[in-house]
Amino acid sequence: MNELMLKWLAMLAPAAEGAAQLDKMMSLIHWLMLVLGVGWSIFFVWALIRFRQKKNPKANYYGVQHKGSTYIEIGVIVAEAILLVGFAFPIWAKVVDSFPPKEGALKINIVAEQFAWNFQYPGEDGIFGKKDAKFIDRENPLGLDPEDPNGKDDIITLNQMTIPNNKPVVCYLSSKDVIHNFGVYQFRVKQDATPGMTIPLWFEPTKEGSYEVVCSQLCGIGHYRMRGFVNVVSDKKFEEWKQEQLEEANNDDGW
Amino acid sequence: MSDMHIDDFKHEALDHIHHHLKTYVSVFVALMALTVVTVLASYLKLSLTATIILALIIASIKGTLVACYFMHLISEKKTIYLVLILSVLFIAGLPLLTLLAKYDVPVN
Amino acid sequence: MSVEDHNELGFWRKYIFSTDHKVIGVQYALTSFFFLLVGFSLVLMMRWQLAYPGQPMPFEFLSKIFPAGLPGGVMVPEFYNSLGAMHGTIMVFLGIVPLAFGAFGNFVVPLQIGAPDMAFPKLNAASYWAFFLGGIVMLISFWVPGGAANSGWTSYPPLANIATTGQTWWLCGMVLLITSSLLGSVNFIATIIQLRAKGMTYMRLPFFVWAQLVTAFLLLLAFPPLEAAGVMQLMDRLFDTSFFMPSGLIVSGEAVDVSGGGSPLLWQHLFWFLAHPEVYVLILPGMGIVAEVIANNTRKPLWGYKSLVYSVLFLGFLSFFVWAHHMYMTGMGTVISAFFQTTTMIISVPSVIILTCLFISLWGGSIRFNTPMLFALGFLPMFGIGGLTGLPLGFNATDLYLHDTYYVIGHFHYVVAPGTIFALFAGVYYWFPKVTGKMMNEMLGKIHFWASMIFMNGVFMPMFIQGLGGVNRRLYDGGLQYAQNEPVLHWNVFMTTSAICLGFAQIPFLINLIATLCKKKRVESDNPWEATTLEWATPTPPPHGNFLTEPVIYRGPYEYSVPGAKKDFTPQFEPDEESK
Amino acid sequence: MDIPYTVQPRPDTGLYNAKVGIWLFLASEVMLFGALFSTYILLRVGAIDWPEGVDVLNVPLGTLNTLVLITSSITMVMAWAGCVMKDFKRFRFFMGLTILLACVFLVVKSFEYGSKFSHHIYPKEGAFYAIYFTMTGLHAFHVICGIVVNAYLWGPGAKLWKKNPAQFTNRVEVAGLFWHFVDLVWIFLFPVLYLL
Ligand code: HEA
Ligand code: HEA
Ligand code: CUA
Ligand SMILES: [Cu+2]
Repeated sequence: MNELMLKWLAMLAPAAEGAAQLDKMMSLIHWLMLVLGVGWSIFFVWALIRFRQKKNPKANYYGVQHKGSTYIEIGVIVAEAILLVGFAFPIWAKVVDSFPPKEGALKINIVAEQFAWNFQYPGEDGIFGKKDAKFIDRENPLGLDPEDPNGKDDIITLNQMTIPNNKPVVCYLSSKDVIHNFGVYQFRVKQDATPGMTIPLWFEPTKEGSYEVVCSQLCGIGHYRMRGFVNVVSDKKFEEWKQEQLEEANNDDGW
Repeated sequence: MSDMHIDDFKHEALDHIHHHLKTYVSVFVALMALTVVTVLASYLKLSLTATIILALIIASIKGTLVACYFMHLISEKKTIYLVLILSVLFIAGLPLLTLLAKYDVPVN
Repeated sequence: MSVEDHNELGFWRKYIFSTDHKVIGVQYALTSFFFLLVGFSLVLMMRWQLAYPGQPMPFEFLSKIFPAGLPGGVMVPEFYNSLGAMHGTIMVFLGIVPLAFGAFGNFVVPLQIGAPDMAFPKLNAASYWAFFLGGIVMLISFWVPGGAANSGWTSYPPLANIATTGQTWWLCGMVLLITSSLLGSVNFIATIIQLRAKGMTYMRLPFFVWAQLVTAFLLLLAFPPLEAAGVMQLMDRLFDTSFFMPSGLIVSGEAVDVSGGGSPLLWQHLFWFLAHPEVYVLILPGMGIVAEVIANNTRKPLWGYKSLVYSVLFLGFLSFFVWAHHMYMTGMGTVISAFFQTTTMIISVPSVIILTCLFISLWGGSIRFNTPMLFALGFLPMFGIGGLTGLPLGFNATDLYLHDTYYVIGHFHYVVAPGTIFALFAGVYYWFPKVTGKMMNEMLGKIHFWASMIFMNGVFMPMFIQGLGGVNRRLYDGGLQYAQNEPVLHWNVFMTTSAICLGFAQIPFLINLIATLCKKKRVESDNPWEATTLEWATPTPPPHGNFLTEPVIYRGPYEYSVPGAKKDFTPQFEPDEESK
Repeated sequence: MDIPYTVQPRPDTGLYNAKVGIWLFLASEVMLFGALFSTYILLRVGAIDWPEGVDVLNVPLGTLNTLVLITSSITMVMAWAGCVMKDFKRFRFFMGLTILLACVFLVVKSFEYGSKFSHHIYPKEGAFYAIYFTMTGLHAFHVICGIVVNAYLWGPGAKLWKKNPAQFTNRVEVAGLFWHFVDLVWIFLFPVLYLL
C-alpha cells in the first residue's frame, strides 16, 4: 500500500535516515485524501444523476434523514488525530528536533548569502574559528578572525558540501543578508536560514551521490539560481578530500 | 418623527445625569492620583520585574476606570461585550504564541 | 467606467459618488473585474516565461509597456519577481476580496436582510474610494524606478526592507486597502446587527449573510496587525529603523548601516496573523454564494443549516490561532508546531462539515442545471481538492517536503481559482437579473463553465505533480537550473497553454455580459429563479431605498418544496396562509 | 425607506447604529495598538540592552501630558453631559476645553520630539526609539483625528443641535468614545515607554 502510493506520488528518491518515516506519513495522508475524494466524488456524481430535475421533478423537503455524514466526519477527525499524535508529533520530535550525539557527528556551519552557500568545516581540531562581520571581504567571505588559532585549519567551500556517507551531519544555518532556505529534497531536509539566528539542523545520508541544494525561500533576483550541491562520498574519499582541503587552507594562510 | 425622539431622550437621560456627574469627577480624581502614584513608584528603584508589574497593574486599573465609566462599558449591551471579548482574546493570542514560538526552537 | 458627459452633477452623484449600496456594489464589481483581468494578464506573462524561459514575449507591445522588465521582450528576473508579488497582491486584495466582499456583500446583504441601505452609506462610499486609490497606487508602482514590489506578496524582510522603491508603494497601497477593508467591515457588521428587518432573526439569515458577517469580523480584527506591521516596514524603509532588521547584516559585501536588533520573524508572525484569516475571507463569501445557489436549484432546503452556521462561526474564531502553519520551516520546535498543527487540523473540520452539508443538500433534490448551478457544483469538488491538499501541508512532517513547492501553489489555487472564482461566477449569473433586470444567456454560460472547468484543471493539476517532483515556486526559470526537476518540467508548456486557453474561455462570458446588457428583453418576474430569500422581493432593479414597503419575515431562508404547499418555494417574505 | 436606528436604539440590541459602528472600530484599534504592544514586548525580550524610559525620556513632561489627557477626557464627558442636560452652552464650553487640552498635549509632545531631534536622536537610533516614535507618533495621529472630529462638532457640526438634538448628542457620545480610547491608549503607553 505504502509503496504503491509512493510510486504514484513520484517524489524524489529518499537518501537519508528518517526519510522513510516522513514518506510513510506522506503516503498515509494521501490515502486518506484519496479515499475522501473518491468517496465524495462517487456520491456527488450519483446524486447529480439520480436527482436531476427530469428524473426527480419533486424535491424532498427533508433530504437525508440518517446520520451517515456524522460518522464520516468523526472518521475524518479520528484519522487526523491519529496522524497528528501517531506520526506528525513523534516524527518531528525524532527526525527533526532530536540531534545525534555531538561526538559522532560531523559539524558544518552553513552561511547563506545572495546567492550562494558557504560551508565551513571546523577542520582537524573540531572547533570552528571565530567569525566577525568586520573581517568580511572578498577573500574572507565568512569573516573568520585571523587571530583565532581555531580558525587556521577551517575548511571553507562555496556551494559544494562534501560529506561522508552514513554519518550524521549537524549543520548550523545562518544567513548574511536575507532569508534563504536550505532544502535538500532527497534528505527530506528544509530549513530557513534567517539572518540574526543560527538554527541547527541534522541529517544522515544513506546513499552516495551528488544532491542539489535548493534555496526554498524567495531571496531576490538570483533566487532561482541559488543552487548548491551536497556530495555524499565514501569515508575514504571524504578523508582524501579533507586532507586536500586542509593543505590548501594551510597554504594560503591568508587570514 | 424627531419629536418623539426628543421626548424619549429627555426621560431616559436627565434623571441619571446628575448622579453620573459625581461619578465622573471621582473617577477623574482617581485617575489623577493613580498617575502621580505610578510616577512616584518609578522613582523607588524597585527591581525591574516589580516595577513592570506595579506599573501594569496601575495602568490596568486606570484603563478599566476610563473604559467602565467614561466609556460607559459598565452598563453596555452584550453585543459590544462580545465584540470586545473577541478582540481581546485574539490580541492576547498574538504576542503569547509569538513568544512561545520564539523560545521553542530546536537546540543543539 | 469613463463616461463622456461629465458636466451633469446628477450623473456624478448617481453613478460615481453615490452612497447607494447597490451602486457601490456595482462599482466594486466593475473595478475588481478589471483587477482580476490585470492579475490574470500578469500571470500570463509569468506563465510564458515559465514555459519558454528566456524567449521573447509573443507580443511586441509588451516590451513597450514594460521597457525595463522586458527589454527586447525577454523577461528579466526582477520583473518576474515583481509580477509574482503583484499577481498575488492584486488577485487577493484587489480582485477577489473586493468582488466577493465589496461587490456581492454590498449589493446583496442589505437586500437579503431587508435593509434600505448600509448602516453608514457615506462610509461605504469612502471605503470604495480608498480601495480605488489603493488600486491606483499599486498599478502606478509598476513604472517607478526599480519596478513594482518584488519580494513576494508576503513581503518578508529583510528582503523587502532592502528592496527597490516599489516596495514603499506596495506598503502605501496596502495601508489604503486595509483602511478600505476596515471601513467596509465596520459597516457590514453594523448593518447586519442593526438593520435586519422585522422577523429576520439570526437563525433566519440566509447562509450568505452569515458568511459575510464572519468575513467582516475576520477583516476587522485580523487586518490591524498587518497595518501595524506595514507602518513598521515603512519606518524601516523610510526612516532606517530596524524593526525587522537584525544586527550585522552584510548585503553584497557591504555592512548595512542600521542599528539592528529587530526580528525578521516578527513580520512573518504579523503577516500570517492576517493572511491566514485572509484566506477564509477569500473562501467564505464564495461558500455563501454556493449555498444560496444550491438551495435554489435543488429546490429543497440546505441540509444542516445550523451546522453550517456554527461551522462558519467556529472557523472564523479559530482562524486566528493557526497562522504559524505557514512558518514550520522557520525553525520551530516540537511543542509550538504541535500546537499549530493541532489547531490547523481542528480548523479543517468545520470546512469538512460545510462541504459535507453542501454535498448532502443535493440528495433528494430536483436539480436544475442552469449556469449558476453549474458553477456552484463545480466549486464543490474543486474546493474539495484544494482543501484536501491543504492537509499534508498542515502537518509539519509532510510540509517539510512540500513547503515552497508548486504543491502549495496548486493547493491554494484550487481553493481560490476554480474554487472562489467559480463561486463568484455563480453569483454573477445568479444575481445578474436582479442587478440589471436581464437574464444572461444560458448557452454561452455553459460554454464558459465547461471551458473554464477543463482549463482550470489543466493549469493547476500538474502543479501537484511538479511539487511532488521537487519543483520550487517563485523560480524565474521554472526550475530549469535544477537537474533533478528535469522529469517534470515538460508540464510547464502544458500548464501555460491551459492558462492561455483559460483566458480564451472567458470570452463567452464577456460576450454574454455585453450582449445581455444590450438586449431589450427584460425578466418578466422580479423573482425569475423562484427563490425564497428577500432580495427577490424588491422591484427589479431595486430602487433607491430598496423596498417599497417595509418587509416582514415569516420563516427561515430556504423553504423550498414545503410539504403541502402549493408552489415548490415559500419565500421568507410571504405571509402565512392563515394570516392572509 | 429610510435607514432606521440612526438616533433611536434598536429594541433588541439596545444600540443605535453609530454606537455599534464606533465600538467595532475601537475593537479594530485594540488590535492595532495590541500588535504594536506585542512588537514592543518581542523587541524588548529579544534585545541585548534596553534603555529605561526614565533615563532617556522626559518623565515630568510625560506626566504632565498624561494629566492633560486625562483632564481632556473628563471635559469630554462633561461636554456630552451638557448635551444630555440640553445645555448647549455647557457643551460648547467643555468641548472647547477638550480641544484646547488636546492641542496642549500635542504642543508638549512636539517639544519632547524637538528636544530629541535637536540631540540628533531619531527613530533609527535603536529599537527603543523606533518603537517609541512609532507608537507615540501613531497615537499623536489619533489625537489629531480626535481634534478634527471634536472641532467639527464644536463648530460647523453643531448646527445639528437645532434640528435634531438627540442625534447630535449621539454624535458627541461617539466622538467621546473615540476620545476616551485615545486617552486609554496613552494610559498604557505612558508607563510602558516612560517608566519601565
Ligand atoms: C481560500 C483560501 C484557502 C483555504 C480555504 C485554505 C485551506 C486550508 N489550507 Fe491553505 N493556503 C492558502 C489558501 C487557502 N488555504 C494560501 C493562499 C496559501 C499560500 C500562501 C503563500 O505561501 O503564498 C496556503 C498555504 C497553506 C499552508 C502553508 C504551506 C506552506 O507554505 O508550506 C498550509 C499548512 O498548513 C495550509 C493548510 C490549509 C488547510 C489545512 C486548509 C483547510 O482549511 C482545508 C479544509 C478542507 C478540506 C479538508 C476539504 C474537505 C473535503 C471533503 C470533505 C471532500 C472532498 C471531495 C471531493 C474531492 C469531491 N495552507
Ligand atoms: C485570489 C488569489 C489568486 C487567484 C485567483 C489566482 C489565479 C491564478 N494564478 Fe495565482 N497566485 C496567487 C493568488 C491567486 N492566483 C498568489 C497569492 C500567489 C503567490 C505569489 C507569491 O509567490 O508571492 C500566486 C502565484 C501564482 C503562480 C506561481 C508563481 C511562482 O511561484 O513563480 C502561478 C503560476 O502559474 C499562478 C497562476 C495563476 C493562474 C493561471 C491563475 C488563473 O486561475 C487566473 C484565472 C483568472 C481569470 C481567468 C480571470 C477571470 C477574469 C475575469 C472574470 C474578468 C472578466 C473581465 C471583465 C468582465 C472586464 N499564480
Ligand atoms: Cu536564497 Cu532563495
Ligand atoms: Cu493558512
